[in-house]
Formats: sequence, structure tokens, C-alpha cells
Amino acid sequence: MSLLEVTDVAKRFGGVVALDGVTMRVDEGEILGLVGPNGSGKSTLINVLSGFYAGDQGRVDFADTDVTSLPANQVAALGIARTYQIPRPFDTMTPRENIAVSYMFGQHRHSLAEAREAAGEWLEFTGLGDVADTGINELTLHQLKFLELARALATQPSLLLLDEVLAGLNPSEINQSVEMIQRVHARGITLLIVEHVMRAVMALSHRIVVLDQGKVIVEGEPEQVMADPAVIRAYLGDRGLDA
Amino acid sequence: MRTQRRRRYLVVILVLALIAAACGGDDTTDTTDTTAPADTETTVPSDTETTEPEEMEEPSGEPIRIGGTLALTGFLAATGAIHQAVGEVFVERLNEQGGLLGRPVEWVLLDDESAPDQSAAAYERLITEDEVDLVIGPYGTGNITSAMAVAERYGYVFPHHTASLTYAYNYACHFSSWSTGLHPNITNPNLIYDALESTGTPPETIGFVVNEFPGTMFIAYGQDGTDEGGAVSLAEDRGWDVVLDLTFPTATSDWAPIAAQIRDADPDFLYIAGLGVNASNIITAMQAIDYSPAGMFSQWPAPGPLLQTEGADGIMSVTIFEEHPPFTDNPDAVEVSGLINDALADAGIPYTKVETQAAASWTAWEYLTQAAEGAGSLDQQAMCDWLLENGADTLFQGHIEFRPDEQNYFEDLSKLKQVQDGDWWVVYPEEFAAPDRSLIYSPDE
Amino acid sequence: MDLISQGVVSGVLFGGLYALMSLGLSLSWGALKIINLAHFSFILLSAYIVYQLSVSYQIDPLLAMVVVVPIFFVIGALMQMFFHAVDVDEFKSLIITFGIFIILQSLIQTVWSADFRRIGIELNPYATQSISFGGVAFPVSQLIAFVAAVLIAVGMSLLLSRTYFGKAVRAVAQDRSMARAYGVDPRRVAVILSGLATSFSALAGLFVAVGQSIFPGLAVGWFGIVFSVVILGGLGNTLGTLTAGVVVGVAANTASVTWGPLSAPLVTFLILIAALLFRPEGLLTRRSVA
Amino acid sequence: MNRRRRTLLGFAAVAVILGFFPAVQEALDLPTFYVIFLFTTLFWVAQASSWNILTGFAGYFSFGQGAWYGIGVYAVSVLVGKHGWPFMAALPMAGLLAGVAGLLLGMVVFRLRRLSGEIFALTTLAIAFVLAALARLLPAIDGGTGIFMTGTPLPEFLGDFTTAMYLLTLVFSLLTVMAAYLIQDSRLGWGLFAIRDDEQVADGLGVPVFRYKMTALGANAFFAGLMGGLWSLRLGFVTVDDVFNIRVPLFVILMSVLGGMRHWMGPVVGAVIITTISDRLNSAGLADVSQIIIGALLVILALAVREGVYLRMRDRWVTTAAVFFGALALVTLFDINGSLISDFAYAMVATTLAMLVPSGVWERMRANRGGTGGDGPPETLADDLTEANT
Repeated sequence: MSLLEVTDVAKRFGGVVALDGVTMRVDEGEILGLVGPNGSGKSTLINVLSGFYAGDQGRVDFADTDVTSLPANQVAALGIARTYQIPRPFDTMTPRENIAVSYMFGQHRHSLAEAREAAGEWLEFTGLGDVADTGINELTLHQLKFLELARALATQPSLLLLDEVLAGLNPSEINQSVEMIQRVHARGITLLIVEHVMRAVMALSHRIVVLDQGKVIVEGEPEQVMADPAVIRAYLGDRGLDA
Repeated sequence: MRTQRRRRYLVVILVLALIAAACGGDDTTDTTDTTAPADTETTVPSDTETTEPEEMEEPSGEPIRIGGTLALTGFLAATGAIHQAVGEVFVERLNEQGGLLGRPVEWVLLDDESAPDQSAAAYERLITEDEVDLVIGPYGTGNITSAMAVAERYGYVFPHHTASLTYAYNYACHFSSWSTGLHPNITNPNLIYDALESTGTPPETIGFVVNEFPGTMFIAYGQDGTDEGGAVSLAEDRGWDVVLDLTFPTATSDWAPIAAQIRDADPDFLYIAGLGVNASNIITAMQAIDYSPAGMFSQWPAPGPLLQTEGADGIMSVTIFEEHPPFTDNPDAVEVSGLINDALADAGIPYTKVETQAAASWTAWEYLTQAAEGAGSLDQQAMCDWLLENGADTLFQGHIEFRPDEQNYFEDLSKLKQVQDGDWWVVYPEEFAAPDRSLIYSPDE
Repeated sequence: MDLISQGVVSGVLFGGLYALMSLGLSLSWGALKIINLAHFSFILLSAYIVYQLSVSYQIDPLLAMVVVVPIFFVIGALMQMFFHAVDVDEFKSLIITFGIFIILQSLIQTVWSADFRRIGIELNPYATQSISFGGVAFPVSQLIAFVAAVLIAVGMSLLLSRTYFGKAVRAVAQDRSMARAYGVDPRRVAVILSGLATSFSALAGLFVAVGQSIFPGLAVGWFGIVFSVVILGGLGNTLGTLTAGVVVGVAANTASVTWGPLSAPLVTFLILIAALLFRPEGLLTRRSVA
Repeated sequence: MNRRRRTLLGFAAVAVILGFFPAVQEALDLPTFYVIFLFTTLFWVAQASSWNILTGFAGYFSFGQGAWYGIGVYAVSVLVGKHGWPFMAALPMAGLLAGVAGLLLGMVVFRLRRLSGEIFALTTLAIAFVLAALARLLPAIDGGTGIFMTGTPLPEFLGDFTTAMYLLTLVFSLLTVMAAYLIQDSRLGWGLFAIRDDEQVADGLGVPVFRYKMTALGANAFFAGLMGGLWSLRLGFVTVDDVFNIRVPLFVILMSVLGGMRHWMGPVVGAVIITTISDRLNSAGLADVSQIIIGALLVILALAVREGVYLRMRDRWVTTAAVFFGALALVTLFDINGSLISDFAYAMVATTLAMLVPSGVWERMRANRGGTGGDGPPETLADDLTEANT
């Protein structure tokens, strides 16, 4: 059954139409890949789902609750967590503190005391144990991306929105991350991943939704989606078909 | 990286500067604020000749320490500086003339930053930590009020120069040296109105612009809550038509609208219940729109700027002393005025003549020293009683008898002064008027 | 009627002075991200220098312009270099310039004493001259200040919108690194701009010295009005600042003549709060430098 | 024994020790001024701590301290001076009115998404101006005549005026500091830190940003107002110019920046150092110099010690203790200046200067000396968290 229902959601910025009546769903326990060329509205959709933007029309239901007009923190409290394409850690805090804070809030409230073990656990999980108490400025991009992930996981979400976790990583780091994402999924967390790295998306996703110019153009199994002419057109323009 | 290093150097330099400043501070400690006898010998050049020093035996023994604060910084500092200069002259001269009770005198002066709570704290320290022998009041109504509360708590005789809210002070041993009387809100306006009527052509219409400052509000509208006096109602009592009554905020920067309203009302006489440079700013603004009223009075102006203000000629104000006969008939007054003029000049204060502020300041010091000499001791109660018993003989204001039944105030000794030919002259009452000077006022032309 | 029209005229003219006092702050804040509280003591310092020149060397206060403007250009430039030497964000700049403000204030008091100063009548004919049309008078000094404000505001907005320097400034204002990519040296641009901004405050100081008595306490009194004008005008938007100055001037004046002087500050600051809450980007919808 | 209980016991201890100070002062007959000096310091400790709850914890820079303080002062002055309320009845109103005013402001400004940090700062500045203008305009508040508070009776059992002022200031400042501590050592505090670092991310992690910011602003205004109400007695004669000026906002900023805005102890340390030093400079007749030094301090600190001296002191506790007590011993031994306060002032100056040594230099020195003092970059509050439950 579906965990997240997106019905006819639209979002305009001034004249620009970022989302134009998007309707899609994320099923409980699946990994859904959200792909599309630049400016197709993927990030906007993530922002709408996580409650940062209020959609101009349409409705979003999560676990049978209408979350359309909820502020981000209430959406988070219901169990939707997200990461940021460009890592945004709390830079006056150590990684441990970063994670502890999100554990205190997130889906369930926890005390400062409980936050500590939890932090340890997620540091462990993402392999950040040895940088746990250093300054943020000493972390590599790779580590920062993992911190993003750890912080999102610490909110104990039932749905996790991953916004280009792989962007800017080298092949070996990508493999590491892919394997990590699978482990996250193994913990029973439903995932919606926005990605450019097709190889990874194909490997991870059970289903793929293709977004173009704010519309869902195709939805389905990875292979069939990738074979779809509309998708090829969207990515390569018409030339793609002749080739 | 480079900014890193640069920053480090910068920090080091600034730190050194800080240390320097701090240390520099400590050295000057004993010299800046206290006129210790040790250095008076060295710092007594020419003045000594004028004041027959040979009669004076050097003061000796433990110095008597007189504590007080003044607004050396903050929004009252302009006038605070005058009181500082005068006080230094007084103490220096006192030491030259044998000190107090034969002992040298030190003035422990602190800055209250124009803040009443600072003032209160400072007096607490002066009395309980520095254990000064005597205290003298600060400048500014708020500061005087909070300082007086402290003085009262420790039973110190409390002479003060310039507290405008006379009705508020009930301490048995406070002595105001600003001879406004207990009811300046009645006596002050009446002085001016009598003067105007003495010209035979009193105004028919009068306008008021009032600085929203406790002292000036008190003069203009009488005591808060009571309906006694106040310049406005007293003018009405004389049947004059009050055509304008404006209150402006203390921190006014744009005077044009006030000037415009004055021009619009066009009173025969303009009563500016203002302070500092209010009057000169208002006059400038009126000039800027081609207007000058037939006559003007300004309550407590800084005298200097008005002389530099075009269109201020003929403006009146109140004073208790001016540097001309009959006030200067007493040679000592002349000599002291000279000393004060120099001191004010040295302090970089542009207008160096002795008038209300300086005179009141000097008088307060006289209260204190005469009380000590009179009582023959530094016992506060004895000093207080002696003052209440004998009053004080002051250089600038003559003999003063304090009236316990009037909260130690006495008659209003204010005189009316006027700017004529680019200088201030007392013009009323006649017996105090400067030689061949008289009030110039005629609303008709 | 006569009263109101005079009120409006004085308001417009005085608005010019307000604008002049605000332009520098608006520019350095909008374009350089420096909230320069020292700006206020710069205005005061310049006023004192003009006063001193007139007293010591009988220099006509308006001529003093040729002395103070360059001096303060240099001061502004140096200050910006200092800020570069120690990279600052807005918050830091606020604290640091607050420190500089305090230091300058007490230095001014040490040098000129806390007492009131005023340029003598004979040297300062401008204070009280005025031209009058049908019962409404136009004070000369304010007229000059107003003209100066207009010239600077228009000049700067042309400079910023039409010239290469202007492009450079906008580039710097939006994104330092991008500016560098376009081959602009953000530092030189910033230094020049800061110099200009400070020299405007010098000019403002000059007209303050001409128009009224000066004393150290004056500077603090300017905070409210100047910030109102800067915010109303929109950060870095010189034309906006001019308009805002006039709006505030007229509002305060008309309020003062209709409800009495006590209402003027209230009206001014209510306008400010309204602006802060509903138009933080400034009165004019024109895009500002920032 | 856990950290919180330890700290709270510490508060109790401080309360007891300070509570008995007036008695001690009587017994040893130390100058009464020491009592006054102490409660002046406590007043600033409370002001700075309350300001820091909003600005230091939540990162919203506020010039509003003067406004909240002013509301407190006038609430009490009007109720007592004009309506004859007993002081102790009026005092709570000072805190409540200021708190409500703070919440009202928050309701407006925190709803506006586009409101950037410095716009918030200027709004708080403007609020102070408006309140001043109102107080001038309305005779019901002031109307320019000022209000006399001298001779306001205080409850008998508190002893004479000075002792009473001292005890009241002590109680309220301890409450303020404890509030700051409890906030920092809780979800609320960490939520605020998150907001300070990146409000949107905090929001996305489930931090109830609006409610938390309101709480911080409300607490700030409440405690500032309460202290203001108390201080109306200190002013004696209350006027708009004395109450609504930049002194209070200036000093709380300075104190918190000096001490450090990221830890509840920062403003406390800052307030103690500033009040002591400026008091002594002033008593040395160096008011003007003290202004210049304060200005210089602001500049230096903003550049050199971002995290404030407290976190450095904690990080370099060995040096701190050594320098402080060393200097104290020296000045007392050679009796450079009779007064106890002066001795402390010297010690504090020495310690502060020691803290000004830039971290980089410090790390190297420590490396050479094979390490003294704590560990980790002073920026982190790590041990607060790690010890939170040990």
C-alpha cells in the first residue's frame, strides 16, 4: 500500500512553473527513484514534500494524513526526513552534536541524555565514529554527505528523501554510498532518491518516476522507463530517437 | 592564511595598546582628579601673587577628602565640564589659602556618565569605600536626586548646584546653591512678566515652546499633579492671550516645524522653556523662514551659542550672576571670576564667563567649607546645624539664610539678563542692572 | 494652510539632509555588507573639523568641503582595507564599528570638550539666509544640502547602473567569488565605494555644522532617523534613500505642525516599523544594489 | 552524580554564599559599597544572561534589551509612583508586561519569513525608539515630567534599603542565570542552537522553530523587564532619557561578546569582568579612557575571540587559574591598591589578556609545552553534551 500520495501538486515562482500538476505515489518499503533533466522540478518537489514550500495547488498525503499545508517541522514529526544536495550541517556543533540534535526532535521527542547513545549508534552506522567530536570544518565532502544521511536517519523517519547524495563523489565513494543506502533500506525505511547518476538509480530503485518541466512523464520499472522514448527525448532531445 | 597571520599581528598590537591604556591610567590616577597639596606648590604660578599668599600658612596634616560625581561623559557632560573646572579652581585656591581646618583638601571626582544609578553607586563608594570626609552634589536633576538619597542614608551634608525640581527635596541637610527659591515655577515667570510690564508695553499675546524635560515642564506648567503656578497659567492670570503652547521632545533635531508654528501664531512675546542650545536652534530655524518675534525669553540656555546665533539679539534669560557691576563690585568676585575664566578656557570650553552654572557651583563649595570651618569639625550633623543656624556668606550671591520650613530653600535671587550688542547684561531688577543698561522690549514695532 | 505648506517645504528640504546623512550607511550596508555604526561619528567628526577650520582659519564652511571630503574618502578607504585584513561578516562589522563609534565619540569629547560649539555668525551667513515665495520660505543652507543630496543620489544611481564600476559593485554586492571570476578585483571596488560612502557622511557633517550647534551627544540622536531612512530607502538604493529622506522629513514635519512636535518621533518610527515589517526591501520597487 | 544536579547544587552554593555576604560585610565591616558593587554586577549579569538567551542561543541579534528594560522600569514606576501600588506587587508586572510585549513583537516578526537577521535587529532598535516616544507623549506613563521613586518602601524583613536591593537583585539574577542554564541544558536549548546555525534545516529536522523562538524572546524580555522594574529604585528619579538610551543594549552586547554568547556562563563572566574593570577605571578618574578601552575591547574581541573568553578559560583552565590567582596573589602581596575590588580587577585584566592569545599561537605553545588544559577546538560544546548524562 502507498505511504505517500501526491495528487496534482503545482508550484509557481512568479511566472516560472516549477511543478505542473504532479501526481505520484511512494509505496511502503520501496526505493523510488525520481529522475529528470536539470530544472525538471525534482528539488522543488522535495521541498514541497518536506514542507519547505507550500504548493499552490494539489494535495499531499502521508500515512493517510493530509500534510499539504503543514510546516516542515510537523512533517518531520510525522516521519519524513530529508538530506540536502549541498550538505548543511550545524557548523558550530560537532558531528555527534549534529546527530544528537536531530535525534532529540525528529519523529519522536527524546531527552538530551538519550540523544547521546543514539548519536553513537548513527555515527557507527555511517562510519563517522573517529571524527565524531572534531569541528565540522575538518570533514571531507564525503563525510559531510554521510553526516547529512546520519542526521536524517537519526530522526527515525519512515520515509527518507535523499537529494543527490551521490553528487560530487568519486566512483569508490559512490559504491560505498550505494551500499549504505541499501543498508538504510534494509532497516525498513522507505526511500525516495533524487539522482543524476543513472547507474546508481538503476541499481537501487524498485520503481522510477521521470519528471520533465514539472510534469511526470513516465513511471514504472527501471528498465522499461529507460527504454521509453519520452524519457530519451527528455534527456537527449529528439536526436536521441534516431540513434 | 595570510589574513590569519595579519590578524594575529593586529591582535597583538591592539592588546599592547590596551595594556598601555590601562597602565597609563594607573599613573595618572592620583593627579587627574584630585588636587593634592603636594603638586599645588608646583602648580601655583602667577595666581599666588594676586592672593596674598604670605599670610597663608601651608595646610598640613591628613588631607580632607571631598567626594562627588559629575556628568563628565554622557548627555549632561556639556555643563558637567563647567562644574569640574570651577571645582578644581576652588579646591586649588582653598589649598593656597591654608586649606580647610588647616588641612589640605583633596577632591575625589568620579564620572557618573550622566546616569542616576551610576551616580548613586558612586556616592555609595565615595562614602563607604573611599570614606571621604565630605560630599558635594553632582550635576543634573536625576543624578542629584539619586545621590541625595544616598547622602541622606548616611547623614552627609549635601550641597548641590542645580536641581530644578525643588519641591521634591525634603532631606534636612540638603542645601541648594542655585537660588531659585522653593517655587521657581511661580517666582521665575513672575520676574520676567514684571519686567515686561515695567516697560509699559507688556505683550498682549504670548507663545510657549517647552522642552519636554522635567525641569522645564515644572517651570512652564507647575508641579505635576498640583495646579500651582507655571509660566503658562501665570501669563493667563495677567490677562495675556496664550496663542501658542508647544511641547517638544528633548531630542529634537528638526526645528523647522516648531519655527513655522511660532511664525504662524506670531506672539508678541515668545517664552522658550528650553535648555542648552534649544533656543539658538529655534531662533536659527525662525530666521531661516524670515521670522523674528518681538521679544524672546529662554529659560536655561547655554549662554555661549546664543551670542553666536544670528537673530538672538534681545533675547532674555535668568541668571544669578554676571561679570559686570554691581555683581563685580566685590574685588574677590572679580579675582575669582578671572581664575574661573582661565580654567574654563584651559578646559577648552568656548564660553568662559561666570554666570548661573559657575556661580552656583562655586557657592555650593562655599556652603561646604564654611560649614566645616563654622562647626570647627567635620561632624556632618554639626555642619548641617551650623548652616541652618548661620546660613552662608557667598561670593557671588551674598549672604544666604536657609529656611527649614521651605525645605531649606530661600528667596528666588534670579535676575533677568538680556543679549544686547553681542553680550549678556542683567537688565532687571533695576538695582542689579548693568551700568546704563535697561530692558529693551516693545512689541508694537 | 500656509502653515502646512511651509511644513511640507521644510520637510522636503530637511529630508535632503536626512538623505545625505543616510546615503553612506545605505551604500556600505547594501553593497559591502558592512553595517557601519561608526558612520554616525564620522558625520559628527566632519562637523567638528568644519567648525574648527572656520574658527582657526576663518575658512568658509562650504569651502571646507574641499578639505573634509578628501580626508574622509581616505578614512573610509582605510577602514575598508582594515575590514579586508580581518574578514568580517555583517554581525562582526556591527560590533567592530560600534567599538569604533564609542572610541571616536570619546576622542571628539576629549578634543573639543562636551560643550556646545557653533560657527560664528560672521563666518556662517548660510545658517539664516532664505529665499521666500508667497509666504513660504526656502532656507538657503537646507536648499544647498537638498541639492547636494539630489546630485549625489542621482549621480550614484547613474554610476551604479550605467558604468563599469557600477557593474563591478553590483557583482561584488551579489557574489564576491563571481565578481572575481569576471576579472573584477572586489577589494579595490569595495575600498573605493567605502571611500565614497564616507565622504558623503563628511558632506552631511558639513551641513550639520552649518545648520546648528554641535556637541558630542548629537550623534546618538541620529540613529533612529537615519536607520529609518536607510531601511525605507532600501539598502544601497540611493534614489530610494533620497525619496525616503523626503518622506520621513515631510511626515515628521506635517505631523509636528498638526499634532505637535511630540508626535514627530512617534510617526517617524512607526513608519520605520511598518517599513521593516512590510517592505524590508525598501520603498521603491526598483531593484537595489544589494 | 550527574552534571545537572552538580550544577544546580553549585547554584545553591553560590546563592547561600552570596546571600550571607551582607552579614559578612557587617561582621568584617567591609565598605557597604561592596554590597552595592555586587548587586550592580548581578544586575548586569542578569541583563546580559537574559539577552543571551535570545541572541546567543537562538542567534537573533537584538537591540531590544533597552526596550524590555525600559518597560520594566516604567511598569513599576507608574504603578508605584502614580498609582501607589506596593513595590512587591508591581515588580512581577514589570516582568509580565515586558514578556507580553516581547511575545507580541515575536508574533509579528517571526511570522514573516523574509525577515533577515539584521532587519530583526533594527526592528528591536525601532521598538525602543517607539516606546521612548510613547512614554514622552503619554502623561499616563511619563509625559516628560519624570517619576520620583526615592523613598519607596520595601518589605521590612528584607532589612535596610541596600540589603533589600541586594537580596532582590541576587534572587532575580540567580533565577535568570539558572533559566539560561536550564535552557541550554535541554531540548529547548539545543533546538535554539540548531535554529542559530541553520533555521531551515532545524525546521526540517522537526524543531518547532516558531514556538522555540517565541520562548527565547519571551524569556529574554521577561527577565530584562523584571530587572528593570527592580532598577527603577536604583534610578531614584525615572526619566525617558535615562531609561531609553543605548547604555543597556550596548553593555549587554559588550559583556556577552566578551564572555561568549554560546554558553550560559559566557555573559556571566563577561558581565563580572566588564563591571569590575569599568568601575575601577572610573574610580581612578579615567571615565573617558574607560570609554576608549571599552570600544577597543569590542573591536579586539570581535576579531580575536569569537567564542568569547569563557570557553577559552574552560579550555585553558590551568592557565586561567594560574594567571588569575597568580595576579591576585601579587597585587594583594605588594598591596598595589588597598581595595579588594581593585585587586580582583587587576587579576581579571591579566586573565582576559591571557585569553586573548590567538588559538593558533596557543595550540603551538601547547604543543611545545607538551599540552596543558583541555582538549578539542574551543568552539565545541561537546563535553556539555557528553557529560549531560554521565
